[in-house]
Amino acid sequence: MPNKKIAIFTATGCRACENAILDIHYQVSSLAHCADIIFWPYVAGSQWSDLEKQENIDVCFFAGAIRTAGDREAALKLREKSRMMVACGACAAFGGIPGLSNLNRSGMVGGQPQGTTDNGQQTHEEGKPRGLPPLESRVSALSQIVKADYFVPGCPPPQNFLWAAIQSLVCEGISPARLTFAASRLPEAISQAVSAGILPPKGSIFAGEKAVCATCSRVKEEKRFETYKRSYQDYEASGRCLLEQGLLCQGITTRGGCGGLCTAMGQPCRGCFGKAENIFDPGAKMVSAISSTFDSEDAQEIEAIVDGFVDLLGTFYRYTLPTQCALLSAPSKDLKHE
Amino acid sequence: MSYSKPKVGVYICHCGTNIAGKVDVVSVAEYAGTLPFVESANEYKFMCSDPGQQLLIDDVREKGLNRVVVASCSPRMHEKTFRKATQTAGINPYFFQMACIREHDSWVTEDPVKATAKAKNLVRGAVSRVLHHEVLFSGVADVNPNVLVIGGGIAGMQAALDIADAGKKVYLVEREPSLGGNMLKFDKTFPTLDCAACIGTPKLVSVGQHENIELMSYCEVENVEGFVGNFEVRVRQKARYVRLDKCTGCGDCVEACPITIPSAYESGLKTCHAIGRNFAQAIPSAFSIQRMGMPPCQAACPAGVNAVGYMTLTGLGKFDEAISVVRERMPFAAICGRICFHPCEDACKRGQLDKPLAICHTKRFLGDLELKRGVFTHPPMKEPREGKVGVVGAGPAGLSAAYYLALEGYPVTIFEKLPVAGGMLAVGIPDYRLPRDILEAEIKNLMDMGVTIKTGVSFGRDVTFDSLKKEDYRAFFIATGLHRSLSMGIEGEDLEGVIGGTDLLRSVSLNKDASIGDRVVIIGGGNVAIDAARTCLRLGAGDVTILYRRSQAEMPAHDVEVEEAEGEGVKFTFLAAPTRLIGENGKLKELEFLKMALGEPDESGRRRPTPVEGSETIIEVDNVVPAIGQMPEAEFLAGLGLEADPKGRIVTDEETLATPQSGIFAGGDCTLGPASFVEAVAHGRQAAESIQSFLEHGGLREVKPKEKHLDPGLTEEERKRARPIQRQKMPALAPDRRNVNFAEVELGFTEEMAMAEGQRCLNCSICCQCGECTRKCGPQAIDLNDHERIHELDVGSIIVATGFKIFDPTPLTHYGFGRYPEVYTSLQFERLNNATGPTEGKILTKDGRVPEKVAIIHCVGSRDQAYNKYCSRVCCMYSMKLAHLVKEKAAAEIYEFYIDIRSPGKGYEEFYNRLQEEGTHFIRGKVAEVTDIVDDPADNGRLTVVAEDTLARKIRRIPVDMVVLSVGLEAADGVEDVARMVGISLDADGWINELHPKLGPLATPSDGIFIAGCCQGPKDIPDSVAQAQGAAALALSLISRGKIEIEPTVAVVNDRLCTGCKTCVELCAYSAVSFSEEKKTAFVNDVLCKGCGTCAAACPVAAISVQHFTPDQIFAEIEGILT
Amino acid sequence: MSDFEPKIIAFLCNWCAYVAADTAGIARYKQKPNVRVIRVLCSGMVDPSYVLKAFAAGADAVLVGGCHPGDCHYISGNFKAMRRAPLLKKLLTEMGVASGRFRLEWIAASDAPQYAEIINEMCEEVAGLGPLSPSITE
Amino acid sequence: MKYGFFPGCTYEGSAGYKESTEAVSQILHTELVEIEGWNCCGATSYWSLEDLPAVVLPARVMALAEKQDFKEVVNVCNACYSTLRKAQDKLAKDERLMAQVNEALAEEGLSYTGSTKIRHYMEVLVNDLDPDDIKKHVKVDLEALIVAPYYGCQLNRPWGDMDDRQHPVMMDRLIETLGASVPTDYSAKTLCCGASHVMPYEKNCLPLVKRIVGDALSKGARAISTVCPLCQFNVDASQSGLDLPDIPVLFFTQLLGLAFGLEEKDLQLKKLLVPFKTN
Repeated sequence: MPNKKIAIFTATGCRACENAILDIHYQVSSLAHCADIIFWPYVAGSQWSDLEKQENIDVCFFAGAIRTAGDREAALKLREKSRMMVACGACAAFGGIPGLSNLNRSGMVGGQPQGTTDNGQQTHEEGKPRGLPPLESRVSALSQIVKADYFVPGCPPPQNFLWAAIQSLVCEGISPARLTFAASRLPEAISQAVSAGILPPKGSIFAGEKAVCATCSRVKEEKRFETYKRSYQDYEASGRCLLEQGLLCQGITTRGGCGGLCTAMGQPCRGCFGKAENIFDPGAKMVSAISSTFDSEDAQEIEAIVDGFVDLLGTFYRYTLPTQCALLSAPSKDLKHE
Repeated sequence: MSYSKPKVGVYICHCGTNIAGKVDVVSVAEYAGTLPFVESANEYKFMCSDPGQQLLIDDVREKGLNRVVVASCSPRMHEKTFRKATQTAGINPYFFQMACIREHDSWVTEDPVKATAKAKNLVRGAVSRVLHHEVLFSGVADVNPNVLVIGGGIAGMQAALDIADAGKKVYLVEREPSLGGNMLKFDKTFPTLDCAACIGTPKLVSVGQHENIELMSYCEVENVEGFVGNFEVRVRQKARYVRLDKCTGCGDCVEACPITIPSAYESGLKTCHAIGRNFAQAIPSAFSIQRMGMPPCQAACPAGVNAVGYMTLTGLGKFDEAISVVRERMPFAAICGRICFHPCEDACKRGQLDKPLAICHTKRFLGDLELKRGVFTHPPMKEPREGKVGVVGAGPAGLSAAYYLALEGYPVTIFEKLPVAGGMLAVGIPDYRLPRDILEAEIKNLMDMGVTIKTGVSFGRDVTFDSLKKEDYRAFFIATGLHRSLSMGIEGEDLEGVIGGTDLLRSVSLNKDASIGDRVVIIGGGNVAIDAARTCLRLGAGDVTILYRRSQAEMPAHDVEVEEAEGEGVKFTFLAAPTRLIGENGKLKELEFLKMALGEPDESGRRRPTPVEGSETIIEVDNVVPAIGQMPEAEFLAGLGLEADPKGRIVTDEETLATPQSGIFAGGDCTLGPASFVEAVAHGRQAAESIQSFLEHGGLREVKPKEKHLDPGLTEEERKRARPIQRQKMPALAPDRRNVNFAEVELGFTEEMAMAEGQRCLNCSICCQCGECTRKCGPQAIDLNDHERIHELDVGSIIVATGFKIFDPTPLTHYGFGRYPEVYTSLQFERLNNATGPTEGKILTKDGRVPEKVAIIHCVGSRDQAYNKYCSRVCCMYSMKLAHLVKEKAAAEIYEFYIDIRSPGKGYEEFYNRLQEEGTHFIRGKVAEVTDIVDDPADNGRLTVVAEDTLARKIRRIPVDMVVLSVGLEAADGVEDVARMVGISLDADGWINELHPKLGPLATPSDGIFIAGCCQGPKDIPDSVAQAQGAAALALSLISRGKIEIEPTVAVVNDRLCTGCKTCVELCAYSAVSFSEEKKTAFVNDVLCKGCGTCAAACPVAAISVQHFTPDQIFAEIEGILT
Repeated sequence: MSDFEPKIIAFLCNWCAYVAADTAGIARYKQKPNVRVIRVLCSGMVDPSYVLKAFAAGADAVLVGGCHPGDCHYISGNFKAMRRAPLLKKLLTEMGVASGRFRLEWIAASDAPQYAEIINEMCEEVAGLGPLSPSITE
Repeated sequence: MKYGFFPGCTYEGSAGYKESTEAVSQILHTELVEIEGWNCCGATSYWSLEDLPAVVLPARVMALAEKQDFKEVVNVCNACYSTLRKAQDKLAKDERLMAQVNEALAEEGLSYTGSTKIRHYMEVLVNDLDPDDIKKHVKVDLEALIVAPYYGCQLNRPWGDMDDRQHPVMMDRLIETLGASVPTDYSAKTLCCGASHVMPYEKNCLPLVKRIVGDALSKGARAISTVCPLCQFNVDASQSGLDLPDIPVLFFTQLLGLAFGLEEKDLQLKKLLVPFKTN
């Protein structure tokens, strides 16, 4: 069968996702077997003009958040040409770190930053931007601008899930054997589809099923929250569950699959995979889970514990503010579609 | 049927005009019809009526509906009704949802338009919720037919009887030794004036005799687990010390008991004994012994000698009995009384009052007395038994082991290396502290018991394990002590004139002399050092100095002895350590020492001395006596093949004293290191017990339950009890330097002194286990070794009837309770009236006068912002009852000071009228104060009650002979524990919360837990009995149901999502959530789960949800209501 | 503000607060029409997600009613609610939800008058606050 | 220790209270610094008539104390003590009144916040001093002297935060510290002496004093000790009208003085109407 045409692009982001794609190592070769990368500015130095030539693309891996008019334009353009759109990485999937600027009301978001062209358009001739296009009034995830078919969360996404996505969406199950290592952590439905070489259901998220806790190597004894600690404060870097030590580890509410890489290293989970499957609002759940185990039944004492907490929004929605905060997020496109 | 596509039927109820009067039900119904998935929407006058329900049922059947919504009254009213209807219609009852548009809408909203709008919202919410409902089935569990009743007052007894009569098993738990509670303390009962005892005692008897009632008196519920129909209860049986099955209730024991304390039952108006019974008709009729726990003195004694016991007996002059108490745990009274460092006295509670009892001196007196009489008291000896035992070493440990083994009937032989028996007692402790004749006499007593002592026999050389095993010795006890003085490890220790402390003492003891010069320096701070020093004085040394490297505070020697030594002229040089002994042609001449400073504490906790540079000092000496410690003869142990620790002590099991070699035990100093006489004796007993069980059944003694120690704090009660006697001073030889000799220094107590000392005992343990009662008890029913026991019960339901306690009026100082003897609480006054009470029912003042005027003050501690705001309900009535009785018995003038008279009840108001006719003075006013200040000298000795008569509008000052405080009722002590255990709550005043103030007065929110009587609030006897019978009925109906339905609204865990983070586990108040180690997920026990949903709310991944209250159901309702 | 009719969701526990609401009805204590009661078994069951959901779905305020401390039908469920409230309030405040818009109240079964009082007072207050428009506060 | 001191109007006029208090406070190093510009507390009269003046007068005293930054104001008169405290309580509860009062005080550039703690000197001696320190100064053996401690009715009521309302024991302890003894259970400790009513309604007040004196005598006391000028005066002066043996009524400070061996000039015992005879 003919090779798939794929495009890889990063809007507002750090491009670590694209590096992550490169990180699939020798499998790049097998990717080459079944795909023509027709647009990859970062690696192949592709121009927008190259894109104009193509009338359609099979799979587009879109990374980065939508922060500028340029981002929006790119998203629309790529969507229009692509059969499948993969939101790649926390920024594209949930808004990511750039999304935190939605916390800022004082007009930094929106407006006309320096160095933009007078008409505000960013021209892509010779890929030499003449300046920044105007900023959007609020940062969005891909799915809030155009419909996204699949999601590969993470900051950046672990290569095994990226490979799983590429395998099933691009290679459509050629040499599924290679997949097992990735499939192992995928939800039943996806991994079956992947190994069967058929497309997973639309909207599938290439990540684990349970929350991070399930695969975290730390010892959970008893949840009893005494005082709020921050990671510069003194705690057991190895061994006991970080939350039980008073750190706001979000492994309890965050979609897993990473295998608890950070927590294993003694770093509390920051939630880059977004909220876990059944959760309505990650912040609400963090609040509930932690406060339920406060080690006091005295109003004053409880207040005292709570006073210790800082920047709940920035913590609980670090990667997901534009999309997963029930009160502050705009609806996502696919809701509108169905 | 299939639930593929939801078909909802909505029914709006008019509830007559209750809803329709405000809400436009028709438009609501029409609106409902427009909602998604709604197939049919109707309104009807009364949905709950049969036609209403029929409408619903038919509709469902005809239109094939599969979801039902009724908008009417509160679901708490009719949810069950409509669920049933839904079920009858043929669909799962949980496919029903109710919207409350009456209580929450039509009844409370003014504007009809807004009311209608609200109704529509609520209906829409219900509809969108019901779409998410799931098929649910309620589970069932069997009901255990046994019932537990907590509290043996009138309510508890009545409930127990009714259930038992219905043929069901009842466990009746009462924490007092006998049944009856408060009611049995009363005299007459209002308003009928029939006597409480007359109507109460028959109940006691029938409870006591009922074959279905297991009466558990003197017991307390300790833990309750499980759920309705299946409770597991743990009950703690307190030690009664009297066998219920044997006690005949004759009461001989009471006369014998030397302990007298104020009777709690008579609320302090009368005294009682440690053994006793609350009243003659008590059930169980068996007596019981009050013991608070092991007293501090006994607890402090390594040998556990029962000091209170023999002190009390000595106080009574019962010396023979006293000595036999001593001998239960101390073979050598006279010796112990001389040399023990008596930790018992340090612990003695009387020490907190003035000075501790002179326990040790008294013990010595008892021992001496016995020796003087030439008798030897000891516990009865058992029949001779098989199994020879060899004891190595005739020191205190060895001798004591021999004593206890001999008592058990074993043939014992002691092998002693030295020519004399007694070990350190003989060769370590100088005569002036322990005269030889005393020692020999007490050792002879042992030999009279049949113990053989072979002196001059060196174990390991003359005899060995093997040689003795051939003579079929079956067990051995090694107690060879410590005899070798430790060397100081400094230059010149081998010089002539250097003699080890123990060696010195030994040679002096054995051949009454040792060549000692004029200037002697003793090295060390222990008892041996002191003994050595004082001995040297007696040997004629002129200048005896003790050199100690630490300060006086750190000296291990006992203070008394240090003082005595100083008194005799021994000098002390502290913070000095010898560095070198300088001799001249082999003879000691000088001692060089360094000054020391105290540094950081070492492992022994004492501050470590560090040398001060360049502080070397040299003094001339004739002798140096190192007394820095002893060690066992190592090679001797090696010879026996016994393992020794680095310090050369034999290694044994602490509990059993067994060495690794079977049948060989070791104890005393050779295992403890330098320890005291009494510790050695304790070891001897310990070893004897181990050896016995070894000989009996090869195994080793199992650990017996230990008696818990009583609180060492001095109580007010004990302060009052204390007799004003000074601690007796021990007569002693004047510590006059000139005639210091080997004659004993302390001269001993006289009988009078001993008795006086004994009478100082506070009897803080109440029963002192002196054994007087056991000696008197014909049927041998008394067992002083009795201890707590735990009973496990399985019951299906529990009736709590813990009753009340009276308010303590002490804080109301203006009423003078506790300050003026003639101010009584109503309960005290009940006792005064009661024929079984302190005055056989005569109304008499404390000084025996018949009162002419009595004041009764109402509402003491009730209807009082500062104490209890509630009305205690019974006070008015019992006050009038008491008034009537006093009038009847003493013809006294009665003044009732009241706020309002509350007499609601059958015959109550009539009783009030009767009292008024009897001429009782009712004065409406709260009493300001009760004082002993009288205006008219004629009233001297009377109390004046001052109050404003609010009806007469004047201040009244009424002199009276007696004042009765009508104290209110408060929830009984410990009710909060019971409530916690059975999972029910208390209200702000401490009474138990009933399920519903009107409709569930006897049930509680926890299924299967019922309440009766005053634990729920103040009430009189008829009400309590009525409640008891009601509670019994509830328990019985539960039993006859046989099965209980378990609501399906329980939490379930979605294993696919649960990460096993354990957040939920600790939150469950019912311990229904646990963590499954193999699945690594949370697990909910749906039998224990009550469905509160705390876990679900807390679950960070929403993996837990409560059935019928799932997030998507709630979310749907929210959306429905709001969109 | 007079024409503005706030929407208030009240999560009431089945054993105390909900009973109080019923009793208030039986006693005909007049109440403002803005409150919609959602029955839960225990205040401890009220997941903060419910509160956010209510706000997200357009509620202007949320009331959680439970038994008085110590009186919880489920022993200690209400203490869990009590533990959650302050941290939830903090999160809500950061989201620009004024603290008056979320209340946790202990309402005993017998507290019918108090219940009506709370409802009316809360309606007043929220009416004053105007419609909810969540936005970041700094 | 340093305290703001509010002598009150009757202090100077009463029999040796001033002299003995000054002498004793010097010995015990409890420096009583008189509040400058103090005024009459207004006593009881206003309270039944009009709130504002009743409160302003004591408030001014406390405002002055605040201005002269005294954390604590010490009284030697029960009436002063209770008036100041009453005002303090009332103002703490009533913002409106507080505003009015401050408006009035502003006239003088004063303001009242309610920060000062109101105390009585007797209670100061008991609570702030170590009994052993007081013992150190005792020179005269008073063992034979039995003193009935009469606290008066206003000292600890209604508050009751100082000691038991009905049967306080502070002064009992103090007297025992001095080596003298108190009768077992003196019951009249907190009875009313009649206060200002003694003048208009003497015959109604005599029975009150009779109880105070009578109980002291019947409990074997040889003297009565008081902590309030009015109490002292009423109980001392009214005895002439009683058919009871006389019993001297001393200020507690005079009693301290006796124990400390002070001289007549410091004690002014001669000013007592019922003479107190040492030995």
